Amino acid sequence: MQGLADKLEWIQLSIAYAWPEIWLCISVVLLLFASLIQSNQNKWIDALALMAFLISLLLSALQFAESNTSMALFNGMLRLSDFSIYIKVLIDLAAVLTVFMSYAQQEKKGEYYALIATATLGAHLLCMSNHFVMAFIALELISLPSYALAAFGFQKKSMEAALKYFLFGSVASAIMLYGMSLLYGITLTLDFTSATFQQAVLYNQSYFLIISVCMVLIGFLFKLSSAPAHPWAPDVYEAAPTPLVAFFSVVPKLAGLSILLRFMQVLSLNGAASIRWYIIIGLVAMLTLTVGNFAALLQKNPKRMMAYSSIAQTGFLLIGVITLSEQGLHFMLFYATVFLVGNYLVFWYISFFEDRSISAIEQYAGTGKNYPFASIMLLIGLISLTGLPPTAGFMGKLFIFSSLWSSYESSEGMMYLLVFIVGLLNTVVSLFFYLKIPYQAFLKSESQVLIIKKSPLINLLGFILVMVLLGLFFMPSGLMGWLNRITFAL
Amino acid sequence: MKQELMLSLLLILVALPLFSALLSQLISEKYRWLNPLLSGLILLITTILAASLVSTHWNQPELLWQIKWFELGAHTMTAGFYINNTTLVMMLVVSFISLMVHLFSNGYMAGDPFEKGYYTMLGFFTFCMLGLVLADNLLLLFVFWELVGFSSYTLIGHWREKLAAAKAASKAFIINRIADVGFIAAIMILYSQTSSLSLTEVTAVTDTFWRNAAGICLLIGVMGKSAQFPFFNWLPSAMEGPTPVSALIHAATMVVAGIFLLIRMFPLFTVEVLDIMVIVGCTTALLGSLAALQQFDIKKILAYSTISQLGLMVAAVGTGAYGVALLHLFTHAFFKAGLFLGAGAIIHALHRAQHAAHVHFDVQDIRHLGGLKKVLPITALCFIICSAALSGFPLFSGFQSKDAILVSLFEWSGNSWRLIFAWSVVISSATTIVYSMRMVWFIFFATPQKTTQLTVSEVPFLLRLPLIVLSVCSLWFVVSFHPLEYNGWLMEGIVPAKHNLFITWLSMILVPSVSIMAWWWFRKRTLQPVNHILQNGFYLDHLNDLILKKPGLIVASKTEKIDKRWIDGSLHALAYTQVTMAHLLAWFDTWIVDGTVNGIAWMARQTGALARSFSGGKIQSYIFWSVITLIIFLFWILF
Amino acid sequence: MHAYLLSLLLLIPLVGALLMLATPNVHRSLFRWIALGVSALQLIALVLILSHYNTSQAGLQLSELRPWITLDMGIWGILQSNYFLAVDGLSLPLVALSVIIITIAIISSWKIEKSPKGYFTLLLILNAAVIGTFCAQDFLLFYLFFEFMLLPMFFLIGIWGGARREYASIKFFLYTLLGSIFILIVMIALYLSTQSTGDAELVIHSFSFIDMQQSSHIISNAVLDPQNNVTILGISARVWAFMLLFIGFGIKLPMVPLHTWLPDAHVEAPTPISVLLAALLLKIGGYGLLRIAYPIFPDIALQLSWLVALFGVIAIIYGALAAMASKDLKRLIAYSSVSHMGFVLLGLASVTPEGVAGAAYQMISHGFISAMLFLLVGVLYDRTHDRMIQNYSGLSSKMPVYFSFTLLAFFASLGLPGLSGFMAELMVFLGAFKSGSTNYLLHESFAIIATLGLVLGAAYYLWTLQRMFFGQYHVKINLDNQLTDVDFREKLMLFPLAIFIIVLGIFPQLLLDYLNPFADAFTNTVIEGGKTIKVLLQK
Amino acid sequence: MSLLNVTFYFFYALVASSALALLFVKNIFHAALALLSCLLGIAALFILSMAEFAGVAQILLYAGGVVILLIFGIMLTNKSGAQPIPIKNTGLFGGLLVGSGLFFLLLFFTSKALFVLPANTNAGSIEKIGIELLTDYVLPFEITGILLLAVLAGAATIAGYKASRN
Amino acid sequence: MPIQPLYILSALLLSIGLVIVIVKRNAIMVLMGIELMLNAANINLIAFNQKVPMSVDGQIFSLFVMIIAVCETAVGLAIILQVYRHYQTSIPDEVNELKG
Repeated sequence: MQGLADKLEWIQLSIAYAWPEIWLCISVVLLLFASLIQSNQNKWIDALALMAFLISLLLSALQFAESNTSMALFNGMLRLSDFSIYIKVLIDLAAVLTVFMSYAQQEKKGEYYALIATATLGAHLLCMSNHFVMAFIALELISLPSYALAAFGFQKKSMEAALKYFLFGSVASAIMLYGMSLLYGITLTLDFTSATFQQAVLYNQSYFLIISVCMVLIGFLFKLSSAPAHPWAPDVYEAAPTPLVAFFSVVPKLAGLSILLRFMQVLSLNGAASIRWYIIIGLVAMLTLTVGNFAALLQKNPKRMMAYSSIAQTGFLLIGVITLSEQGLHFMLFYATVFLVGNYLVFWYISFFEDRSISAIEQYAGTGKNYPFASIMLLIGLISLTGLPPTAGFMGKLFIFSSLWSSYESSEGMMYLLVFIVGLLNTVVSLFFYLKIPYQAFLKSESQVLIIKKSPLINLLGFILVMVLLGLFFMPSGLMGWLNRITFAL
Repeated sequence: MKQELMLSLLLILVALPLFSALLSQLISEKYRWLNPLLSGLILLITTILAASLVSTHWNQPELLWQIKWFELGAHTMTAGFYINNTTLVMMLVVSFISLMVHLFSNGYMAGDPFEKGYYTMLGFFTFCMLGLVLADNLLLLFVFWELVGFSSYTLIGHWREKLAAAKAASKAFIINRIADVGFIAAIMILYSQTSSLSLTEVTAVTDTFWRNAAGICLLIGVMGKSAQFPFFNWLPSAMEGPTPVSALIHAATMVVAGIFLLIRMFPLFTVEVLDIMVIVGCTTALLGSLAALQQFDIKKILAYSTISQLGLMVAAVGTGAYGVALLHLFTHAFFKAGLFLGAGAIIHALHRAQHAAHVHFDVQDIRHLGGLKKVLPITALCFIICSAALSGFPLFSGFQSKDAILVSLFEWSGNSWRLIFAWSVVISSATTIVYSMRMVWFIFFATPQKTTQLTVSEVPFLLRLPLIVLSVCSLWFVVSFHPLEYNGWLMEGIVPAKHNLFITWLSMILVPSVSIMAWWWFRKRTLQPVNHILQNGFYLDHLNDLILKKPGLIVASKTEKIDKRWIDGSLHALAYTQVTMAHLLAWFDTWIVDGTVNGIAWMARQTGALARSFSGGKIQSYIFWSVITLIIFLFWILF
Repeated sequence: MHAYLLSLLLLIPLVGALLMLATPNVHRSLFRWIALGVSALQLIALVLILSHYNTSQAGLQLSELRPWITLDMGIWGILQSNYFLAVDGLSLPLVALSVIIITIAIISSWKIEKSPKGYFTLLLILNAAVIGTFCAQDFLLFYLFFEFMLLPMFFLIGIWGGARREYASIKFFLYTLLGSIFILIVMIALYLSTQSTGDAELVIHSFSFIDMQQSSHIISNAVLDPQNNVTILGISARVWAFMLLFIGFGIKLPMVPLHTWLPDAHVEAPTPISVLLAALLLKIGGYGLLRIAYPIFPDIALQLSWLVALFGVIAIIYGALAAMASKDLKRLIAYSSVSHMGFVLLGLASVTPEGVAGAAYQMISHGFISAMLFLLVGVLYDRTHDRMIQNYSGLSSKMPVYFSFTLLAFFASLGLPGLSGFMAELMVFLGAFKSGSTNYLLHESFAIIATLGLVLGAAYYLWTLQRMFFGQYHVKINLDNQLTDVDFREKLMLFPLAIFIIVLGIFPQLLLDYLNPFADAFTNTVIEGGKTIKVLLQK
Repeated sequence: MSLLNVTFYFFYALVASSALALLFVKNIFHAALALLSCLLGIAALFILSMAEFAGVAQILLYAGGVVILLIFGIMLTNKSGAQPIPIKNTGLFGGLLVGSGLFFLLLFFTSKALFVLPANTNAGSIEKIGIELLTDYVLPFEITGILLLAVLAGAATIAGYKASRN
Repeated sequence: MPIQPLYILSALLLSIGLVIVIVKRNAIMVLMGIELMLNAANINLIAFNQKVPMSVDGQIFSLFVMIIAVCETAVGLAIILQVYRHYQTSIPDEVNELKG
């Protein structure tokens, strides 16, 4: 019985630390209630959703301030560390931006926001989870609402996209689950950060372990939409409404990245593992980079192109996982932040142009003259994703490549050099397709008449995002100083 | 004090022609007629100054005055004046001939639309020539050397509408440029050996290989400028320019700059280089005079005669007696300028007559002329005096300098294989007499051909004055008072040459007899072309085109193609590979991913499914392909 | 007092650009005057800088050092990059050249109608980027400005260019980006293996060129440390780094195999842009080699000098031949620029004071000459929109003033003494030849073959002059009427350039006062650097 | 062989055969029934291996919930004409290839140590599951509640969405 | 019960589930395939749980899996219904509006 008392007391303690998650649950319920009494054109639901996500952002940010030690919550289910708090802040930021973007969403606004809140909750939990059960449930908590959200376009092709996403997602999670059960068989414990798990893995450096780990990885890579599990992304991105596409391209990726990172840290047993996992992740990263960049060359639809570009960006994020050194991860977080801002800026303006019935890349011809401010902002966003100097994208790429070079220098592994070169070549190739839209916008004269709709609010927010991008370039030490305080203890 | 005065005089002397050039540019259209007079006056002052400098400073010790021009690496390049007897002689020749030409062109060029440009470039040319003569270091000399080439380019191409003039001008400049590569090579060698370019130190090259190399390169540079054997085809075509220009540039000053350079750099040359110099000189002399025999255009005859006289001078320097070369240069300047101005006067007179009679035929072709003796008495007299000097009649300056050259050549050959060259010079001087007699006969004494229809009147006094002065200067007393003695005031200043009474007497007898024979020969003949090779100057032009121009153009178009096809092609291929790679991936996507790979056994039954499943959006094949990649990945790692 | 001058020079155009963006689009003529005002201010700043710079003292002057990024990278030490602007014998003349050329370019773009607001803003950004590249002494700052030039140039050619402008602008953009990726690799490798004067255990990775040049500042077991000669695929890492830098900057200074973007970019770019492209952007390639590649890898530079010289000579001959065969006047001038930049490579490779001073001199003189040449083509193109040589003949009688300017420009370009072209080429020849007998880097034959370039140059220039300006006046029927002579605005541009060309030809010491200290310092660093590293290797 | 082994292998065979049947059945209803029998067999196996609660939950949730849902789905989507359209296969070969590859992979590399059974396999009790659920696994438990709520609400909106004619 | 046969059964179920998902041309069948794969994992969990009789992690995990399976089926059916309404077919392969 004594154990029981400790456990209950531990739960009470950890509830105090789980406020952002609890608030999200409350907001899900609130939003569902709101969806019951909603009529069509009422803005108060947007305000409610915005308030919900802002408070959750506030709560997670507050958490960042006070504790810098990492502590296990709910009997080892979750681990609240600076790293996961930072990721949670990013996720909430993404959610807030998504709410801003979805002012155009007419039908079913209540359910729409409820599902987004659930997915955010799932992302919060995934990046903190220590335990297979928790990880699986958090993953499903993100995926299932996303399948439903993918269908929120309510046209023919969004249904098809939802079906694709659902089938692919459920198969991936089934395989991941099977992998987890195999790992349970090997280590007989579900808490993968515990000592018994690490002991068992240490003694079991066998092929079987590789198979089971790879099956588990399939689940995480599906969430990251990286190479082997990426085909779903272009179709879903093309069909789903743009705010959601932005949400899908960032939030599940960040959560998947953190769980993958945590899992890899465990498996590497800080250097003791005889299986060199970084080679597997390296190969995945290279495959992702190449597929993402080359496939994007031929795309006609901006959203589909952005799908492949976000796949390529995942490749760069995976590089952070390969280096696994403290500093490499700080740079990965920097790159993730820049990617988030850049991605949202570009999607922001793709939806801006979509409202003006400009959906294919050819139709962007001449927008440079008609919407000078918007196309310049879009241009800066795309430049940041390519990684040209005036924008923070360059700083991110510089850090990623220098961390690769340092790890190559310290460990002489040829894989680092290979990834270094593939990464660089892909930066050049990425220029080909990132410049497609500005090329049409500025260099071509317009083919069809463009309706001019002034929208100061959108431009204002776009301007803020651009300022963040430029600011991060000129003063990276501000953010990096903050990031450097993050520790990655398990 | 005397030095400062000397220095300031020198500065004024050099600056005056430049001042005249600027002046003629600045004079407004209204006072156009004032331009020639002013520039003539300025040139007169320069000549007086030069004469006074020569008289005061003759046989004085060398004067060297330098200022810092620029520093390069460890060495500072200087710019300044270096005066010795040779430079004084050259300075006098240049300013005097330039004065004569200015006076002559005053009348000759009256009414020419680009007269302003003409006088500017003439002034600029004289300035550069003086600068070249007085330069103290090789670099400054080279700068003026090229500027002289540039001004000859502009002057040859003076009549811009005549495309032939433009072609001749660019040919002249390019050939000079090819030779100047040799000059630059010499500068580079000397700089790297002695790390300084001032004329005094530059000859102190110790390494024999480099000394020879520098000598030969310098010789190539000179051969270009002074129209020696392989490079002389630009001079005859340079006759497209106005005649006074040919008189000044292509007779007296520019072409002799090369000889001056050889004299100035004489200590540098080793024996082998001097021998080569003689060989080159003699061949040019022989070829020049032979070609002159077959020409019909007065100016072309004079051009080829200049080439052969230049060959003589180069040979003279080669034999070691550079003083004799300077003497011949001195005398040749006067009578050749006289001949050219005479030809100019004839052309001018006939042009005026043609305008009056509205008859058109090529004035310069001697086959059309004849019997001008009666109509242009004074021009005829001067022309005959100068051509007598050219062919080396006794009592004329030509005899003394040519005799000196013959003596030095025979001294130099000393009954070895070198005798051939000595005798070749004798033959070339004989042919000189023949072609000058031919020219004089057919212009003045032969029965008039086409000139009968014209009423030709004597040229105005302003054109005749330089003629008279020049013909007076080609008499014997210019060299020394004793008609047979060539060691006059000039030779005393430089280096007195030896005597060989036998050769002097021999030539004394030979020259008049050969001229009478020629006179007799031409009395009955009318002119027909005899030998094509000589006629077209040994087809050097065509050879030049064949070896240099055509292959150059072919290679050039090849490089253009290389640029277009290879490099651009490879770049496009690179770009296409990227796009093809993308297509490949897309093809791979649509063909393999969507058409699920069926076993051959099943292929027949499944074709329906395969056809329908081409659609891009096939979900199951997505899942299939992800899992298959995972399995292949695991197989690859495990085995 | 002079601590802020260089930043001022950079800030003026950026402030001007912002001002330009702020002014509404309605009064179109205002933009030209703002741009002109900016360039006037820059000229004043330049005068101030020149007055503060004392030529006797070699090394960096007017330097401004402000910390920009200090990043704690955990076990890898601290990443330190600071906003470090300074000018020395090489940078100052290039900065002066840029300010002058930009003023002229602004005057020459007086008649741009197509959205002047965008045009002049991009021009001012380009202006700031170019000057920044020449002043930056910190590799990251240099790379920032280096890449910062790409986009404005891409849009300037792309939007305001000629017929095939998209192709040309994309080709330009990709070539230069590929080059800059190579430079990025070396930058990362370099900054991770150089430390500023931090003590042993706290390694401060620094980006500044000065630290990178001293071999004492190389971190002991870094990849680029000569002692533990790391080899990648068989070739030592340092050689890889030097070759990558050489190719990266070779693309910018068009080296022959990598030059095909230049003719297209020039043919399609509007006149003021091709003036900027030829006069300034090509110099950055040469400047990069002189500032980064040679001093930082002296041992490899000495080893591979013959290769650099070989590429130089090939560029000279190839450029001249290709120019001879081109039918379009602008293409001819573009190829002649390739040939002239070959001299820069040759002078640089000789690593003798004369050669290096000659290379720098050539960069400045080519700046003025090519600017004048492109302006002259612009004059013709503005009137008749046709650049084919065979469509004109006998222009000298119709446009005499234009003829005299072209005569001066053509002869300066083919190296007539008394004009700046010859002076630079002479120094390069003397340096290249002398290196055969002093530091045994280049064989004498390199210099001799290079002199061939002079002859070829004379050939194609005189041939063009002969075809276009001499002979009977006849122009293709429809072009005839607009052929008026040079107007005041064009004279205002051409006259100062002509003055500069003549003055630099007659009094080279004005420029050599700046270049000589740099050349001597450069040769010492490279030769001594090579020796110390050789000594290190023996140990 | 003890009675226990016999029942174990009986259900074992039942599950295997119904799974294979699922693969080859043509009619969608038969497929549903095969799935039902497979799930029930699995529930029995659970009970046999001392996981009674899991077995009961399996019967309730899977057999009761999921299969019923599937049958509803079949009826709603298959009503074209009287009898349901036959299920056709696509790319059978590829699927089989993948399945056998995976099967081979999973079997070939298993080490014996994985399958050793401890001596006393005394029965775990439902009471222990109850305690665990509300102490260690309290967070997943609550979160699953939220998941069910949100997801089912979402599913409802999608399913019930009628294109509002605006 | 002996773990070896149970493990083999779960591997078999997983493979069959995967084959069904890839091969079958009916969305509902694919759902069934997914159910099979999830059950395979459950079998594994329960089987391996026997090795540590004191702890019941495996069983609890399988409980959660079942709940998730229900949710998945619900969402899956909702989507398939909508697809059916739009495309009048539930054969996933004919649903190919999105290309490229």
